Amino acid sequence: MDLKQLYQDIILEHGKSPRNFGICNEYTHEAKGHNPLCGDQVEVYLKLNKESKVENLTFKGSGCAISIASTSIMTELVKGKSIEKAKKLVVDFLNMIKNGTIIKSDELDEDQKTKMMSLSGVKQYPMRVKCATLAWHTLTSAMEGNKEKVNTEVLD
Amino acid sequence: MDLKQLYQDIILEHGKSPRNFGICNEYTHEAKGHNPLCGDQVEVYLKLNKESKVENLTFKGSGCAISIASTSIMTELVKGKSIEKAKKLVVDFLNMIKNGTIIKSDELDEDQKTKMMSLSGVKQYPMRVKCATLAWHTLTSAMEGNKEKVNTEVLD
Amino acid sequence: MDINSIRSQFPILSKKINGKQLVYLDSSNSSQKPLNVLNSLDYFYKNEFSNIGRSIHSLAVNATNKFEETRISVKNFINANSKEEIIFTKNATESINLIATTFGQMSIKKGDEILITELEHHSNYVPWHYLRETRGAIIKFAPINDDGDIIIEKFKELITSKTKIIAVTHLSNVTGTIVPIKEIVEIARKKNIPVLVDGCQSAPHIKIDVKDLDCDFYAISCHKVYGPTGVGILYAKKKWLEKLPPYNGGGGMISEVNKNQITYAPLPEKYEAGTMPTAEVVAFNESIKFMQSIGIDNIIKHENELTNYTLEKLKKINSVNIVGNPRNKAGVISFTIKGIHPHDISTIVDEEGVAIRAGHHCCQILHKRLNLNATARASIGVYNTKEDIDVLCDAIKNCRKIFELK
Amino acid sequence: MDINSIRSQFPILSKKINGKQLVYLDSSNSSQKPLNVLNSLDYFYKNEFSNIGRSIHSLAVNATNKFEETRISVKNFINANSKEEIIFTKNATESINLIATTFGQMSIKKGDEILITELEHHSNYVPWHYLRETRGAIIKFAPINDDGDIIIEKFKELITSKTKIIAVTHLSNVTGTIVPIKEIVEIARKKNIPVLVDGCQSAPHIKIDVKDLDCDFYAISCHKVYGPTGVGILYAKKKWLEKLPPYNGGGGMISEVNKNQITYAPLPEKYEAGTMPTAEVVAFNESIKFMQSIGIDNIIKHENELTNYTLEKLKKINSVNIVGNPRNKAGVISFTIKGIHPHDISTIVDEEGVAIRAGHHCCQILHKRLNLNATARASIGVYNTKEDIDVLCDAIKNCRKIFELK
Ligand SMILES: Cc1ncc(COP(=O)(O)O)c(C=O)c1O
Ligand SMILES: Cc1ncc(COP(=O)(O)O)c(C=O)c1O
Repeated sequence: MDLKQLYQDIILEHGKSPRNFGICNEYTHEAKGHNPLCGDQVEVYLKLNKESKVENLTFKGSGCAISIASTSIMTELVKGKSIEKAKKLVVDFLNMIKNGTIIKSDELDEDQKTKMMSLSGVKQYPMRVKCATLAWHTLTSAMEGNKEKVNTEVLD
Repeated sequence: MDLKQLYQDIILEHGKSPRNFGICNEYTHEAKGHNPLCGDQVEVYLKLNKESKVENLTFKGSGCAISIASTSIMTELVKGKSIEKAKKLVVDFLNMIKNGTIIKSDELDEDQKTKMMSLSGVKQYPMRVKCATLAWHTLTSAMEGNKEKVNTEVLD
Repeated sequence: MDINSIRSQFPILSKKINGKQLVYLDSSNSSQKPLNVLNSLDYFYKNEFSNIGRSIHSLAVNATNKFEETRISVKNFINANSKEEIIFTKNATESINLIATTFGQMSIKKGDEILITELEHHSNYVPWHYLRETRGAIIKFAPINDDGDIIIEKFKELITSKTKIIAVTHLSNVTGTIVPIKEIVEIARKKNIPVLVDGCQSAPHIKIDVKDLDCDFYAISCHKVYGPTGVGILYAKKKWLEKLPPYNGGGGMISEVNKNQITYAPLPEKYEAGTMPTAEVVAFNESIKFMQSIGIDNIIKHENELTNYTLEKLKKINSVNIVGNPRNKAGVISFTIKGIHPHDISTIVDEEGVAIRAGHHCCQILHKRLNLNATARASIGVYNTKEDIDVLCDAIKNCRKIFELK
Repeated sequence: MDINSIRSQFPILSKKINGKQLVYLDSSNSSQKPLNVLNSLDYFYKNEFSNIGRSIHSLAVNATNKFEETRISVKNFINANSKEEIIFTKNATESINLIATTFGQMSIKKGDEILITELEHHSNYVPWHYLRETRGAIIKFAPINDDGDIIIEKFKELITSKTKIIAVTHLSNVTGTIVPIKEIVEIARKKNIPVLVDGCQSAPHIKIDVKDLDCDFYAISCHKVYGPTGVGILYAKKKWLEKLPPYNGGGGMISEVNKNQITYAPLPEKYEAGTMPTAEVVAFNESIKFMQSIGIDNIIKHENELTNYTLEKLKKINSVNIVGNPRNKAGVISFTIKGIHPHDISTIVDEEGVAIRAGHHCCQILHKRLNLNATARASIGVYNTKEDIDVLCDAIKNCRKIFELK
């Protein structure tokens, strides 16, 4: 494996300057996630509008480059999508990380697909998969209105 | 090792027909012993007279041939001795079993020495040493007026 | 089943004891270990060792995966629902203590009853005794008959509205009784009482299906199942593991730790505090493979044949008395010889290279029930043969000769 | 000290990881095992295996003797008074739980105080936390300064008439701080408070003399002391072991068992319930011999040199920050790099074959105290060399390159 595959420029860039960082105004949903192995924490704030569209999506938290970049990219890709499409994106993302499935979503333009695919290198690093998926699981938890903190140890 | 060395006729005979079995009248001292490994139990009853002489010595209990024979032989050898000499016999016996020391006691005639020496084969069978020594330790405990049950696991 | 090929996997079986070929008939105490298990231990330490679950370097990732593979094998071996239901402990004794302690903390109050049986090993009595001492619980002993079978009618009668848990062995380590666990669980289910099964002796010798048994807890010692020492297994239904408080506290079983509060890791980690017997767990996967390569049905068939052969031969020897005569019996054969103490038997047969156990086998209650101080016990493993039994019987005849029994 | 000959005793050190020579710098997590230990395991299983203490056949007698020989070696290794003071457990975590539980049962009432420090591993906090939950104890944390040293004056102030026990690490697994245990025990002695020492990290790296330290309890994990997984040690003064209630209940730890009453075995068996990690204990004797063959003074000298070398080299790398600067420091070197998360560091150096740990190292309290989420940690064993450190430093430089740090 080439480390440059894992640490692509886009990931390093998002890791250093995450987008949508902070707590957005008037969020309607929130959830917390935790990776006990490293102590990483993420909080996701989601504002759904009347039409069940993701009007805003922000996050707070600390973590490694992979985890921050994955969260940052997630907020960019999901913002503006309907809740159904957001859920589909989560599934696509997890499939890519776990099974190496290529992203073919109609919802994303080429640029966005490239962004999402930039995280596909994580598949080769089993211990880092949880870093990449924590935010996405936490988003699911927020959308489903779950109260319990997401814990990467119970996810596969 | 020859098993016949361990199971000499004299031992088998005492094992089958132990002497001084039962609770003697007007005993002045008693003590209990226990070998947790096998569940063997022995109770020793000692009658000391005014001159501190062992007037009577009997026992009750269950156990293997080695343990019953050793107890039976002990009662025979110790009976009639002064308490000092009884204590010396215990030391001699334990020395023989643990260090292979030959019995040279002036207190014993040749016949008695042979009896005691009949147990010397036990030295070759480490797991059986406790079977042979339990009664003797229990006698010590009785002479010293100890209340706690003798437990072979704390003896070496 | 190719017994020679099986035996060749156990190097120790070709050793000499007191100048005689070793005849190992003490497998209920602990089984010997086949080469694939020993090779796994050695290979793991020499090539792959690392602590698991904590570091994220390649060695650690690989070791963690190997460790978790065993968990899945165990899950399949006993047909559990999920791998979260498999907890690695140090031995079955700890498995039972874990449940007695945590269940006791959660559910046992003064006057509550715990139902066990007269067959139980100390490891399935002492932990419950603690609840008597610390919480005022009452322990009831379901009686057995002279054959060594639990008297089911009496068992039922002992269940009251205060019975909080039932703990019973699957297979007696003295009489070889195979206990009808399904029947017992069905009785317990009607009253909503959880059942803990001590599976120490059953795991290597009969088919275990916890889903079919429907028991709540199942305890296993890997060293009796052709595995290394230092590992045990606790199976527990997920609903219990989620509800019960944690047991040992320490690294690996926590989630968030603050100065005033602690939250615990999800299953199964919640119950695995501190560094696990990593290499031993990894190697135990090979023990399961060893058994599966022979096939549990073949093992049962072989051991049954051998048990019957042993019983027949022993019964033919004068003054030998077999302890118990249960309806279903596995290869655990305890006996006494009138006029010879079991310790003397053990010493004398040892001189012929035969390893059997003598004593109360950690079952003092059972021995008292049967009016015995001690018994001699020959116990069978998959590697034993009729020749082994022949040597045992000849050695027993020698006991009788030495003791001049007629 | 012949480092090449030492390294040649660890087959795993010649393995390749990601195509690169393994550089193992995770010994604080678990050490690698030398050949004599692995050979002992293998030999024991292949030639001598039997359960111990229970059967009286030749195999069992020999195995029991071997097992007890290790107990005597451990006694000498830590300079205990007698072998009854050495209890074998599954790991240091269990050793500490054993004391917390039994001492808690005997002596902790609502409002009683337990004094620990901000340096403690979760294994030396969670067991005491249980006493807070179940018995209403109060836990106080002795503070450290930014260097990672316990502030002795503050420590003294935290002792009150309600302090029932003090539990403190001998060597921090994050900062490498060597804690002045003698000083702490002297303070505690004046107030008659027992002291438990978590010796997990100290045992492989500094000289342990429990008589000189005069502590009441000392916990060790053998897998960190060049020994197999699955074994730990609890040292406790005899007077405590005699007084405290038993812990796990089961086979081997009882004396007489009746339906209404149980008496317990004498020491050390009272605390060794169920089948022990027999082979692992036997093999641990070889770990002690391994250390003694090098000489603990030589080990200390070598590891000190290497620690200083590491610190100097790391400090020269831009944006590397060493965590803690204690007065006495052993070869546990935690660090952070501004701009790179420890997990990313670990992944990147792993690509060069370097095994270090990243995370909170089971010390969340300490990380919070130091305002850190996670750290990277390189920890040294007797087999490490300056070349290992050079590879680490080059790999760290590679982290900086990948992350384009200036
Ligand atoms: C300081 C310290 N205490 C306790 C422990 C726990 O040791 P174990 O996991 O072997 O029980 C460790 C190791 O993880 C440690 O470093
Ligand atoms: C029926 C039964 N239960 C429990 C145990 C205890 O197993 P361990 O000593 O491995 O914890 C044994 C074995 O000694 C046993 O035979």
